[in-house]
Amino acid sequence: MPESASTQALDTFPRLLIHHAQVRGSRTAMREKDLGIWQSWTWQAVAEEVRALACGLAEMGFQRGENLAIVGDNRPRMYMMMTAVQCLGGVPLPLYQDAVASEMLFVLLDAEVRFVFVEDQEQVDKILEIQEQLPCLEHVLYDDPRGMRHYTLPFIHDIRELLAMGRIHDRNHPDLLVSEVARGGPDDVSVMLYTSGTTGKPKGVRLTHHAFISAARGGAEFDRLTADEDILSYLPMAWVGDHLFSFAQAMVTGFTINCPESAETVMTDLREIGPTYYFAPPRVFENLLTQVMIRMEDASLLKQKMFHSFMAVARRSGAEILDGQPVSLADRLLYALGSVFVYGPLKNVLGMSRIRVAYTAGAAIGPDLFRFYRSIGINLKQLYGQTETCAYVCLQPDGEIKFDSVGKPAPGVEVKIADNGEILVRGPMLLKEYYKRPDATAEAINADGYFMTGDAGLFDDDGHLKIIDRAKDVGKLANGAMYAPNYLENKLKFFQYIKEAVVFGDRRQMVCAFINIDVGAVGNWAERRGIAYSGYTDLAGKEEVYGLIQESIEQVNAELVGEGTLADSQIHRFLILHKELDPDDDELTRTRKVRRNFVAEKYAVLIDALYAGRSRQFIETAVKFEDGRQGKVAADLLIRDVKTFGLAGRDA
Amino acid sequence: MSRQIGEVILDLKNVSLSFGGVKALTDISFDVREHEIRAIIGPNGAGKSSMLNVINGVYRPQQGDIILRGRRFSRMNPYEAAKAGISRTFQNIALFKGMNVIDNLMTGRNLKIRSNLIQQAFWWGPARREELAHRAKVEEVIDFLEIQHIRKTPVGRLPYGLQKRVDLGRALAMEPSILLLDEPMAGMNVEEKQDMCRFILDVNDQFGTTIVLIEHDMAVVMDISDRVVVLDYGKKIGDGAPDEVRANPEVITAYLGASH
Amino acid sequence: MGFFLETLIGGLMAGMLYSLVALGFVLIFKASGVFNFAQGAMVLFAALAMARFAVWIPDWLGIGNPALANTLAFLAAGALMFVVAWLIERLVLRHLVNQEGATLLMATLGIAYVLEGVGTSLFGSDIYKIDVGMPKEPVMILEGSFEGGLLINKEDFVAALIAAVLVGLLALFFQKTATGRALRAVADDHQAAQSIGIPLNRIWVIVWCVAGVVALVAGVIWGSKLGVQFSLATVALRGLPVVILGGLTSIPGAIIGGLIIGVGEKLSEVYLGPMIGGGIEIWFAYQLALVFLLFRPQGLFGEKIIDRV
Amino acid sequence: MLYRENGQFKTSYAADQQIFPIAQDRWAIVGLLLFAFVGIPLLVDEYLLRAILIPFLILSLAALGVNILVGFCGQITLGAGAFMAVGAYAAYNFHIRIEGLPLLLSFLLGGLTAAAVGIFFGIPSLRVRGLYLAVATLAAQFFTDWVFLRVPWFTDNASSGSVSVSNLQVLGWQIATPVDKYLFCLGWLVVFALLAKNMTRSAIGRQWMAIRDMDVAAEVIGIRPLFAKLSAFAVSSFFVGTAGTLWGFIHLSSWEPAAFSVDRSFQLLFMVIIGGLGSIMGSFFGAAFIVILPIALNQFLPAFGGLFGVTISTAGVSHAELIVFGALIIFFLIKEPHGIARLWSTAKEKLRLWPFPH
Repeated sequence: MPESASTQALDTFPRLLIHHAQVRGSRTAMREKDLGIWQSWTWQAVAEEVRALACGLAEMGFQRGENLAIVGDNRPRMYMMMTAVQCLGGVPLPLYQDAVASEMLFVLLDAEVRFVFVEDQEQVDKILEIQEQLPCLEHVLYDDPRGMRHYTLPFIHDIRELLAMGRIHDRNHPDLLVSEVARGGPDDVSVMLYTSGTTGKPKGVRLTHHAFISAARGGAEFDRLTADEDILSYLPMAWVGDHLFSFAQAMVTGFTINCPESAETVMTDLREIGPTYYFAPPRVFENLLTQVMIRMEDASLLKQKMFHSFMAVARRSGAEILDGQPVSLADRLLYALGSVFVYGPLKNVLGMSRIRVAYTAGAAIGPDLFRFYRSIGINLKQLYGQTETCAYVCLQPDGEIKFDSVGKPAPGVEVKIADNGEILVRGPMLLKEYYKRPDATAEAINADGYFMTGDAGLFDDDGHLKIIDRAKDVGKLANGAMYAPNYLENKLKFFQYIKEAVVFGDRRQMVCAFINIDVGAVGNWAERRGIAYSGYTDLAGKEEVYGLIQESIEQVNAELVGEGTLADSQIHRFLILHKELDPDDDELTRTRKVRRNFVAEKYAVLIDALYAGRSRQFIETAVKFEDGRQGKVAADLLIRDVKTFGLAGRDA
Repeated sequence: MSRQIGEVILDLKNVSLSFGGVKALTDISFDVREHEIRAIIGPNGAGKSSMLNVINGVYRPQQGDIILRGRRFSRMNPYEAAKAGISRTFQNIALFKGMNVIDNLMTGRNLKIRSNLIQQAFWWGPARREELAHRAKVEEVIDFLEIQHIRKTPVGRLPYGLQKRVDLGRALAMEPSILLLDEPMAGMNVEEKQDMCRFILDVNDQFGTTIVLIEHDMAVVMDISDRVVVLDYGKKIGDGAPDEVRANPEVITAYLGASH
Repeated sequence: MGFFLETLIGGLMAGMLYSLVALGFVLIFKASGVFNFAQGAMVLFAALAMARFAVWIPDWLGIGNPALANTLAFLAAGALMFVVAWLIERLVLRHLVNQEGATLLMATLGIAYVLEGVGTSLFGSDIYKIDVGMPKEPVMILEGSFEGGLLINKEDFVAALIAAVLVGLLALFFQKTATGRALRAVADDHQAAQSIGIPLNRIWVIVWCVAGVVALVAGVIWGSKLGVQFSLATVALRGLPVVILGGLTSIPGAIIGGLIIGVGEKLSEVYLGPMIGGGIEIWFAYQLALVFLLFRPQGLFGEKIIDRV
Repeated sequence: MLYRENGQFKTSYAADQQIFPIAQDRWAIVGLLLFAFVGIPLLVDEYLLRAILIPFLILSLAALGVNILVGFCGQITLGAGAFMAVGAYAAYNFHIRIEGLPLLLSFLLGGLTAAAVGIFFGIPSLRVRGLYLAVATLAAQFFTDWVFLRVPWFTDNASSGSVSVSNLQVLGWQIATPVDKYLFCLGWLVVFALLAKNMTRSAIGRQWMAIRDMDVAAEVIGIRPLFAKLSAFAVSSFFVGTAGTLWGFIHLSSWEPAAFSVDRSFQLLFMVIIGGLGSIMGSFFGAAFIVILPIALNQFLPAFGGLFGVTISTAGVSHAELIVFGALIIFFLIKEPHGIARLWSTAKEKLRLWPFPH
């Protein structure tokens, strides 16, 4: 890359790349497991290839400011293409590689894409499927030539052609790229990411170099990331999280990104690389944990005993030791022993031995799950952010980890809570605009430059932000206190015995709840106690089960007391539904989200019973069985009062 | 399709084979053209496998000639065949159970090894360089057959379908010009069969490899092969493009006869 | 000339004994595909038992009559061999079904060690005599036809006779009796035999019992010739080339092979030996076998092996 | 449990194909060698060296050779002892007949002679398999037994082939004390073990294993059985032969053909069976096992018998030894055909997967 460019400030990604190519040119920038070994690219090599790509694009008439769609698994060349596009002042637009053609159609049209860079034959076929409907589409470039021999269509090119073309072009116009990079500025858009809006069409979020660089830099300083980190890049490139961790932060700090060989081999590749910096959504951690437990099942009794006893030790003191809090000497010794026999090896087989910092985000993570990883000595933390904020709003500082908060506002970010409880953020990392949607942009960013996250939350006494709900779902109790149903429901659902919960309370005196028990967990519990039952309905009706659930709810209440304005949301009465909420009965969405209003109507009688203070209520409901037959479930439901805390007088 | 069928490269003339009086093949003649996919079909015991075994010299026919690229072999032997660029897979997989996938494929590179025993014993310059170079080649095959995840698994532990794939892999590692496939899809489920078909076509298409295959599954054969030979009780009863063969009454009866 | 004939006959007689040992091999190999290296150990074991029982039993029962004592001892030893056979099938063969020849061979090596160990620790490891009253003194025959006639060792003669009889009996047993036919069936094809309801395990026990008896007889004869001592175990090694020569699966092969080797050894010993230092019987037999291997791997009478793909 | 493999990723085939790809293993082996070369000479007394360690080293070498033939190439041999004998006597002849021939050289020449003989007796393997081959190798055994017993020329007219050597020097190093002998054998073994490993992990090794696992398929992919088998015989005999020279020159320093009898052949075969067919490691395990077992029995059996008031004579012990050997062979063939080496590698796998069972 052009030397002269490096004299400019490091405020765009191309300039950062040039910088790394100079200061750590021979260090590894990217690895990809391919043909059995980890093929590596030095920063120098990356710079060279990016240059060739960029020149090739220029040769093909790629214009400053236009969008180039990128579709495929995490591959080095895909990341390089992003920078190449940025060099020419274009906007890379990564798409979800698993989207079907029709889903891509909207985005490709909306972004008026002329150039698409795809990974392989599979993606090319998708594009060809919708090609007629894409008037602007001019060029399809592919990375993996496998099976492409017979794609003779003139607008389909092997990326190698582009590279070759680029090298020639570069020889003829050696200073083109220098000037192009020079023309670019920090406030240019560096990437466009589409958000799958819960309502309406997806919106293209336009984020600037400045935004992503400051977000990346902030995070990197916050966690003292160095150029020696290794990260495994396996999450969709179209996801803001991957773009921040695998692209922006790598570019800022100069650490190495590692691309797995294939979807099947991620676990092995993870073990081999042993990343020092790791990012995954909660479900990944959850699956890992389940696997651990399942695999331990088959272990010899002795081993299991050892495992569980040491895990008990970890639960007791692991997290504290990690946070450097005082722990009894005995426990310290036990823990040391444990790390030899269990935690160490376990981390090794999970590929987490070398992790310094691990983050999770994107959804609420269960306290037990979270605690498990921390207790075996993995510094797992939560962060909070959206696509619109470069996934950068709040971070959990080392040593101040709370299971139910997302940490403190990150460096350079202002966070405030609107009086309707909505979280507002301001800072350099905000989006520039929604693509071609000034209306949406205006809606999202208020007069004094705050972005409205649409999430409701509150700060606890230590200044940690706690996300409680989607702002639009937040209501008020009759006494005006904030009422956040999803928050309560999540709290309930973290108990293994509770599968689903629906709470009511908006504009009401008190909060009441429907509960769905988890047949598996409660079933085991019942068997252990020798309680016979014939099925869900029967089990759900048992006094003992009510007792069990009641305990859980009271625990929730106890927690709520400590949570300021939410104290009023303590659950006063509950019942256990006689049937499981079911998508087939339209009670849940296909993604298993509760349809609150539908449920409210369907079970109006029960709600009345709850608030009328009755202690039993008969109900009969129609159900669809798997085979589509209609049927009826009838039951005479118990209703229980629950102990509430602190605030006297309102106990039912 | 970009590939075009070329000249005859393998020509069998009046081949007869018998085991201690039992006639396995009687006076069979057919040819194989370059780049084509040539199928040999026939009911059980029709002598299909024997045919392949004659082609690459595992069995020695009592009469008949094998003419390979104009060179005449009255009795081929496996080593000669291999050197002449013929490789094959086996009906009842004949992998090297004691080795993992990589090593099995590496054996396929054997003919291309130049270094000698001493050099290998000392893991010395040429030997070492060769090992690495051939490993790279083998990895390409692994990639081609999409068996990365079992690279280092001992073949004994693999499920049947994958073993078949490795068997093919070993044959491919030889970079053959003629590939003999002995019931490549026997005992596979539908989707395994589809994969295998894809691989066979890809091989033929990308490397221009000539393919002679034996297969039970008529549907598959008719789909992928350019020309078909039909054997029955060691005699040739049909030869030609799939459609002709399908129409051939003798063939039909043979199959009906075989299928009760 | 006379001398030549003498050596020839001597060889034939020795050969008869080889055939006997070889027969042990062939029986077991036919029926269970096992190449029984323990045959020699069995001979030793049987001989030891015989020798000791012949001494102990009279003491216990206070029998004076040597003939009776010997008979009883022989029966006892026979019974013991049956037990051994049964144990071998139970503890070893059963667990090694369908293993390749080499594995089984090594297993029988193990058996051989165990037998030798047990035998010697049960019966002691000194040299014992077996006296079944075989005539010792040599006889002259055919004095008419040559001057000097032929000097024949009677003992050898008797021994050869017994061997011949036993061989004949076994041949009959194989051809005529139901069990014999079952045995042949098994030998030809295990699976098939099993499918038509021939109980493999029982067959094996039987074969090993028969082999045990053969071993016993061989043991008695050799024992009374050379005395019972550890070296008896090596007669197996003597028998080996015989079966290679005769073919592992053929009873006549074993017999003819035995004779050829016997004669070959004697002649070579007498005519070649002096030239190159003597003591060449053993390896001569083996080289003979080796040459055979190269030109006719399946032996004189064995079936040809075709390996199909 | 002890393994921490995260971050040990391979960026080149060279790194991926090294003998010990896992760092922890590399450290372990380095430590082991240090101990063997430095620690043991300091700690161990003469008896231990003479009675256990030196025999162990030499027999390991022989076992390596046998394993190459039996374990890797699947050609069974009952004549290993013969090749030890050939090695020893050949080296002896070079030693005494050629003035001033360096000892190392005569050792190697001994090995080469053994290799030549090995090739000769391996020829039948081209026609026959399994037990037939065993017979052929036995032929070698008996033939050599006889030759060195009866043909005076080979033994420099020594009566009944008993010969002896004295004041051995290697590159000016006087090999006199047990420690010298131990170190010499150790060094020799390390080098040869490395050679063996290299062969088994490169083309030639794969040829052997291919022949072993599926000879028809091997031929079809262009492996010449002739070359594969004979090379296995040659290399194997070379190893065994040199082991023979060490056994004669270094360990016994005066010996007769009986030192390499058929029993030795069986012993070596047992080593590879018990130790692990087709495993370099296994050869060492097997050798160690078979060297130590008798001594252990000698130590413990009498004591053990004592517990029950039974007195076990030395004869009794040697009988017991036979029984135990035989039983072990059978046990391993039935229960663990891949011998101790397999147990070892499963244990290792378990450690790597710890705390998971699989």
